Amino acid sequence: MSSHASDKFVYHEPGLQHQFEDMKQQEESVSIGMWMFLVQEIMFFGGLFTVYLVFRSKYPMAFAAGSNHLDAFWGGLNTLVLIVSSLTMALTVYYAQKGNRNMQVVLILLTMFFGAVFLGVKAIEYTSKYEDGLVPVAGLNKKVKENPNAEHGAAQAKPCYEMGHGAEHTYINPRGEFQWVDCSLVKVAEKGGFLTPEEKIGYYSNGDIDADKFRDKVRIFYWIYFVMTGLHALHMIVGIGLMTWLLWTAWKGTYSHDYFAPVEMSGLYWHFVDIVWIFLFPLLYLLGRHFLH
Amino acid sequence: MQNADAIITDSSGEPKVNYLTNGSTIKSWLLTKDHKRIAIMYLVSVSAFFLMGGLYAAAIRLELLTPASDLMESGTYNKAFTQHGVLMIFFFLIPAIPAILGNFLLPIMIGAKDLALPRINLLSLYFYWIGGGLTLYALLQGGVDTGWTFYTPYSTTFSNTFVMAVGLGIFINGFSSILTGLNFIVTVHTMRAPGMTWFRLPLFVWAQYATSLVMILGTPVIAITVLMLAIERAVHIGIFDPAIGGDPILFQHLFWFYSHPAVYIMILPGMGVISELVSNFSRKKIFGYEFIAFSSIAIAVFGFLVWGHHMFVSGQSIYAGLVFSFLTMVVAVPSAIKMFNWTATLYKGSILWNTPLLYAVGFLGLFLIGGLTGLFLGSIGLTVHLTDTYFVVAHFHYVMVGGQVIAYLGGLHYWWPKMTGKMYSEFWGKISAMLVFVGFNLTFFPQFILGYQGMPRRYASYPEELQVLNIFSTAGASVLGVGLMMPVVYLVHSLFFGKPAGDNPWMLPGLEWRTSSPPPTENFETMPVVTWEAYEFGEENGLDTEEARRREAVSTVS
Amino acid sequence: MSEKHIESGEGHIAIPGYLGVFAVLVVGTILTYWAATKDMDWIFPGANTLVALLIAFTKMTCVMLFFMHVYWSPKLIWLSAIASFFWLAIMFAYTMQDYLTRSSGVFST
Amino acid sequence: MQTNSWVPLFPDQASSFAWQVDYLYFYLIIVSVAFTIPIVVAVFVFGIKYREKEKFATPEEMHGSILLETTWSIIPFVISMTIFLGGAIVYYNQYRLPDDGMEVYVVGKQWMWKLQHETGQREINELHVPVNRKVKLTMTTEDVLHDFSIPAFRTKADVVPGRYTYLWFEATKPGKYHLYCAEYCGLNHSGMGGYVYVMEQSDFDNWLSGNVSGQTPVEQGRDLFENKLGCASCHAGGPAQRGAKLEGIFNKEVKLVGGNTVIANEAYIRESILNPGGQIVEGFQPIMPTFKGQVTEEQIVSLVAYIKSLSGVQTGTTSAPPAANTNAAQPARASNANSAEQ
Repeated sequence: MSSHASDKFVYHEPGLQHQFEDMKQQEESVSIGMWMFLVQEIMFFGGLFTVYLVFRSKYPMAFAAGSNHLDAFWGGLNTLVLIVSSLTMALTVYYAQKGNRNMQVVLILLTMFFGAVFLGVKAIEYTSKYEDGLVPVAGLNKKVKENPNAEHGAAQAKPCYEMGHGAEHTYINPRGEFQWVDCSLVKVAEKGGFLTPEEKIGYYSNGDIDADKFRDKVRIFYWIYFVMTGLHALHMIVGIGLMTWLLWTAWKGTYSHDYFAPVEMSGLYWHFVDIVWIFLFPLLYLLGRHFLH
Repeated sequence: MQNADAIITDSSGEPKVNYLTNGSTIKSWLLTKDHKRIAIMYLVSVSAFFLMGGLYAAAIRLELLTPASDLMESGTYNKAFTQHGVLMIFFFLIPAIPAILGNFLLPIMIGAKDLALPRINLLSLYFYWIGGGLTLYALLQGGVDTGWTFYTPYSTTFSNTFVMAVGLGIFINGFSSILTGLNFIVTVHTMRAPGMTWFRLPLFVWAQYATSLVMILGTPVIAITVLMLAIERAVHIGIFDPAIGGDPILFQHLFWFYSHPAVYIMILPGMGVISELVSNFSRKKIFGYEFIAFSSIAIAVFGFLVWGHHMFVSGQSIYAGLVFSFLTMVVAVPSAIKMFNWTATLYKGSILWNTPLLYAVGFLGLFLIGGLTGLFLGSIGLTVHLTDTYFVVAHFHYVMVGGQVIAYLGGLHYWWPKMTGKMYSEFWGKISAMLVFVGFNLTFFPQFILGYQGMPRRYASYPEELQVLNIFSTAGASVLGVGLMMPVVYLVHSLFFGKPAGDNPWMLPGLEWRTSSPPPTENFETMPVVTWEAYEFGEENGLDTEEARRREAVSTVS
Repeated sequence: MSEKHIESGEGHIAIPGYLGVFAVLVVGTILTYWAATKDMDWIFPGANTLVALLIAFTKMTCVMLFFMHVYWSPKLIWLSAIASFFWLAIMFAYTMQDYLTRSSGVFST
Repeated sequence: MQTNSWVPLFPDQASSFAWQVDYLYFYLIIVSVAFTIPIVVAVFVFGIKYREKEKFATPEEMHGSILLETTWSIIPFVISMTIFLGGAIVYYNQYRLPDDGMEVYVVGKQWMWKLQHETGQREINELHVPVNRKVKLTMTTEDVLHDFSIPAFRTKADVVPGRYTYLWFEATKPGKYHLYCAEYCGLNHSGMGGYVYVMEQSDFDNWLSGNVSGQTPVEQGRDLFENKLGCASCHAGGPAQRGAKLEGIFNKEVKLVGGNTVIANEAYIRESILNPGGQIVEGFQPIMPTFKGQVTEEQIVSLVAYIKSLSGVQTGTTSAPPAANTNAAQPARASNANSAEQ
């Protein structure tokens, strides 16, 4: 800042706010501000990752079981979609610096499109969780009153470690509660001898696997899944809102070699959201996959 | 360009347009981007919350006058101390110095026209209002009784009070704090005037910077934690409830990850104010500028490593306990450095005993005791006995009230002429400063003894043999109450009847004293260029003391 | 200002560079998926998670350095990026050191 | 016994490591005084000696001294390390559980302590221990966090739901000491506590074998109601009342949740103690814990007798005054009405 000649008449550049001396200072401020905001966001998600870490270390088998039921195909597809959108976003910034209006508009539209695809896939996933009775809040799942496939009392007939999770909806769930009957992974882990004492306390009662206790732990996994992906999706929605505004300003040809900070800042935000997903994907979707083989 | 002869501005001219007179509609206040107006709005709202928190404190002390819970039944008492804690911590101590004094002075001190992100600054005020409003709503509906720590599973499962509304209030208020911190960091990095290098920054700015770091890195964690608490309470998944697989200790970790560093949010700005006061009213450069500046940063960083000392008796292993105890001891060192440096600054100074300095000296004494008793509580063998007793209560009141509140009051008096253009009554100021000091000690010193006796905190009724000390404490609280109420009266009085302060009533070198009082909307008429180190007195730095002395002589004669 | 100013545009990689980073990210994603299906617990328990996290960190570093232009940014930006992860590490490490030692040690006997 | 001085400065020193904690405390007080006095003196001497003599003077500049500042960084560090070490040693002694301790199991719940001895003897809000013997507490809680705190023994530990926490002490002085809950646990937090009775071994054996106290059933019942079982915390009237009022209900009609009525006879009272969720009086929440397994039949008899006395019904020859609000502290006794369960 020492370079400013303060007694010089400062002409008003487009987009320069009153508190700044020149564009350079403004860009610098906005950029540092954005990064501080991202630091704040990292710590915000960090609290959730701590919860994830603690519970995963306490109940690894419940987490693996819950994770295996997530659809890794959709999750992987979404990862790719987000990476493509990150690329288009990076290119948007590139063309904004070049002042190429048409390419900006096209790329912003593409970014928004991929963002929307991501949210659409998320909606498909959430719907399937709703139908499978995996929303951790009682009453928010599909209420299955009668089910032709359901053998009445099937859950009682077989021990839980011989069940697969209700792909065929073999349960009746009139109040929309959280459903989980499959604890076969615990049996696998028990045989393999790598069940921790804390897990045993968590899953067993009277010396044997207790389906209800196991269900509570899987529900914690799904709580974490919904809160983390939900918060992430919320950030995506905010991001798409930002993109809409960006589209409008880019359409008007606001950005040029001299003034492209808003594009760059929105880009930082978009990439940050992408990074969160880069971690969520393996940690939520893939963590127990290797037990299946 | 600002130069020496501009420092003492002509007081005979007609009143210039300043930030207060620049627009007087309600809209011009509510939609202002001027950091000074925002600070004034903070001042009013924070004071209101302080008053409310103070009333709860008075109720608590009255109840504890007698061993039985006769004034309030225990449910009411539990709400009283919870609400006292919530209001004082989240709505007074955390925003007090940063959002009022920092907001007002930080841009002026570094020679900027405004904070770097004025709209964000206004947004943070609105977050504060929304969060505060939600909390007030909960309080009016019937209050909350979980203690300000919101320990699970009591807060999630067992309490029948308005935990969710207060939790959301704190969540929203958290963003106020985050945005203020963010703004300060950006401003200090990019908005410094020409010549204002990092090591010419006033120490108040350094302290604010360190505080802002804590706000950015810590506050999001409490935000997500109270959000999880609210979700848990709403739908009861069981992340904090052991009955269905959750873990109450996890909440404590997340809570204290923020709330221990938050203790430094509540004291670092106070230390910054004291550095200003001690140096300026000894008219002497502060002793060991770099040590004080870096010790602020060190406290902010190390503050994040010690939160486990709140959980010593929660079943922690001996290993974890010793690690946290060790780190806690290390944090004591930067505070000790500051203490010695402040004392050394007084040596061979020219000490002006006015109200701000009285507060500063009070701070030195009280913070010394608060800090040293922190060692008692950090020493793990001793703290097993002291945890959750009145010793802890006394300790953190010595730091929070004896530290932050006293520093805040000192700072408010110190910058009052700058903020309002009016001089407060020095006589009443000194009286109130002394009353606060005496009343405070009488209130909280007996509580150390009570604590070692084993009197647990948050008790509505207590064994009879502890009554004598509690009577002392309540008596002290009433003196303290009177002392704290007096500034409200004479400061408001000075707004209307105080004599004009002049731009630089004490002939001090800081940038804030080189603009008019109250400052104009853009702070300086021309961009200042800084050519002097912080706290450098003397005529070569533009302080025309001869002229000032002449004026002083004239004004005392007439 | 002591920090160097953010370069505007010219210093950044051009389109092939962006495509290269993109390719790394796609390969990383596929690799993550493939690695997750292979049981690596025979190496040591939790090896799968470690591999997944290593890949994720690589991807993150690519995105941050090139898409987010950290590589060309002033030191302060580097510092804040690193600091935030350092603080996360503090939170994880100190929370876990309590959890991992809590049930063992003198008490478990 | 609690000291009876006018202003008590220190709690009783009644456990084997209390003196260690006290010595550490004294050491820290000495350190504090050693820091405070020079600083306070310096501030006042400087303040007076260098007070403003000339308006707006410019004293000579002083930039600080690396040597001095390093010195006063290192000295506090060294001292704080001695404090840390002292604390670590004391803590290590407190932390290591004895192998040969007498075991007591503790369950906290809102708002009472339930304790059980190895021998099966149960107690509520009271703990009887022999002197000079290591006692190891294994603790957990049914609901929220509590904290088992005995200031005279200089020890405490949180009681965490879903986990066991441990505490041990060796009492060194017979007497009656405060027992507190030190972790905030809700409404009646300050009422959650009682006394630890430290007894000579012979008295303790005597107590364990369950000597009959010679009290009448009503007196026993009142003792149980007000002190041992903590019924009074909910049923003793006043605005804090969370349980049904018991004065004058005996043999009267009581309206239940759901609209039924029932005559409050002995059978109903007994059933309400053992199975409180079954028949709840209208206007109250089903919050009362069951006392099944915690009270013996004899004790129920005493309780029923006491509750009858609240309605003015006399049992036997006693005439107990229905003074539900007397909170006179129990005199220390080596024995009580708590009969041993066989």
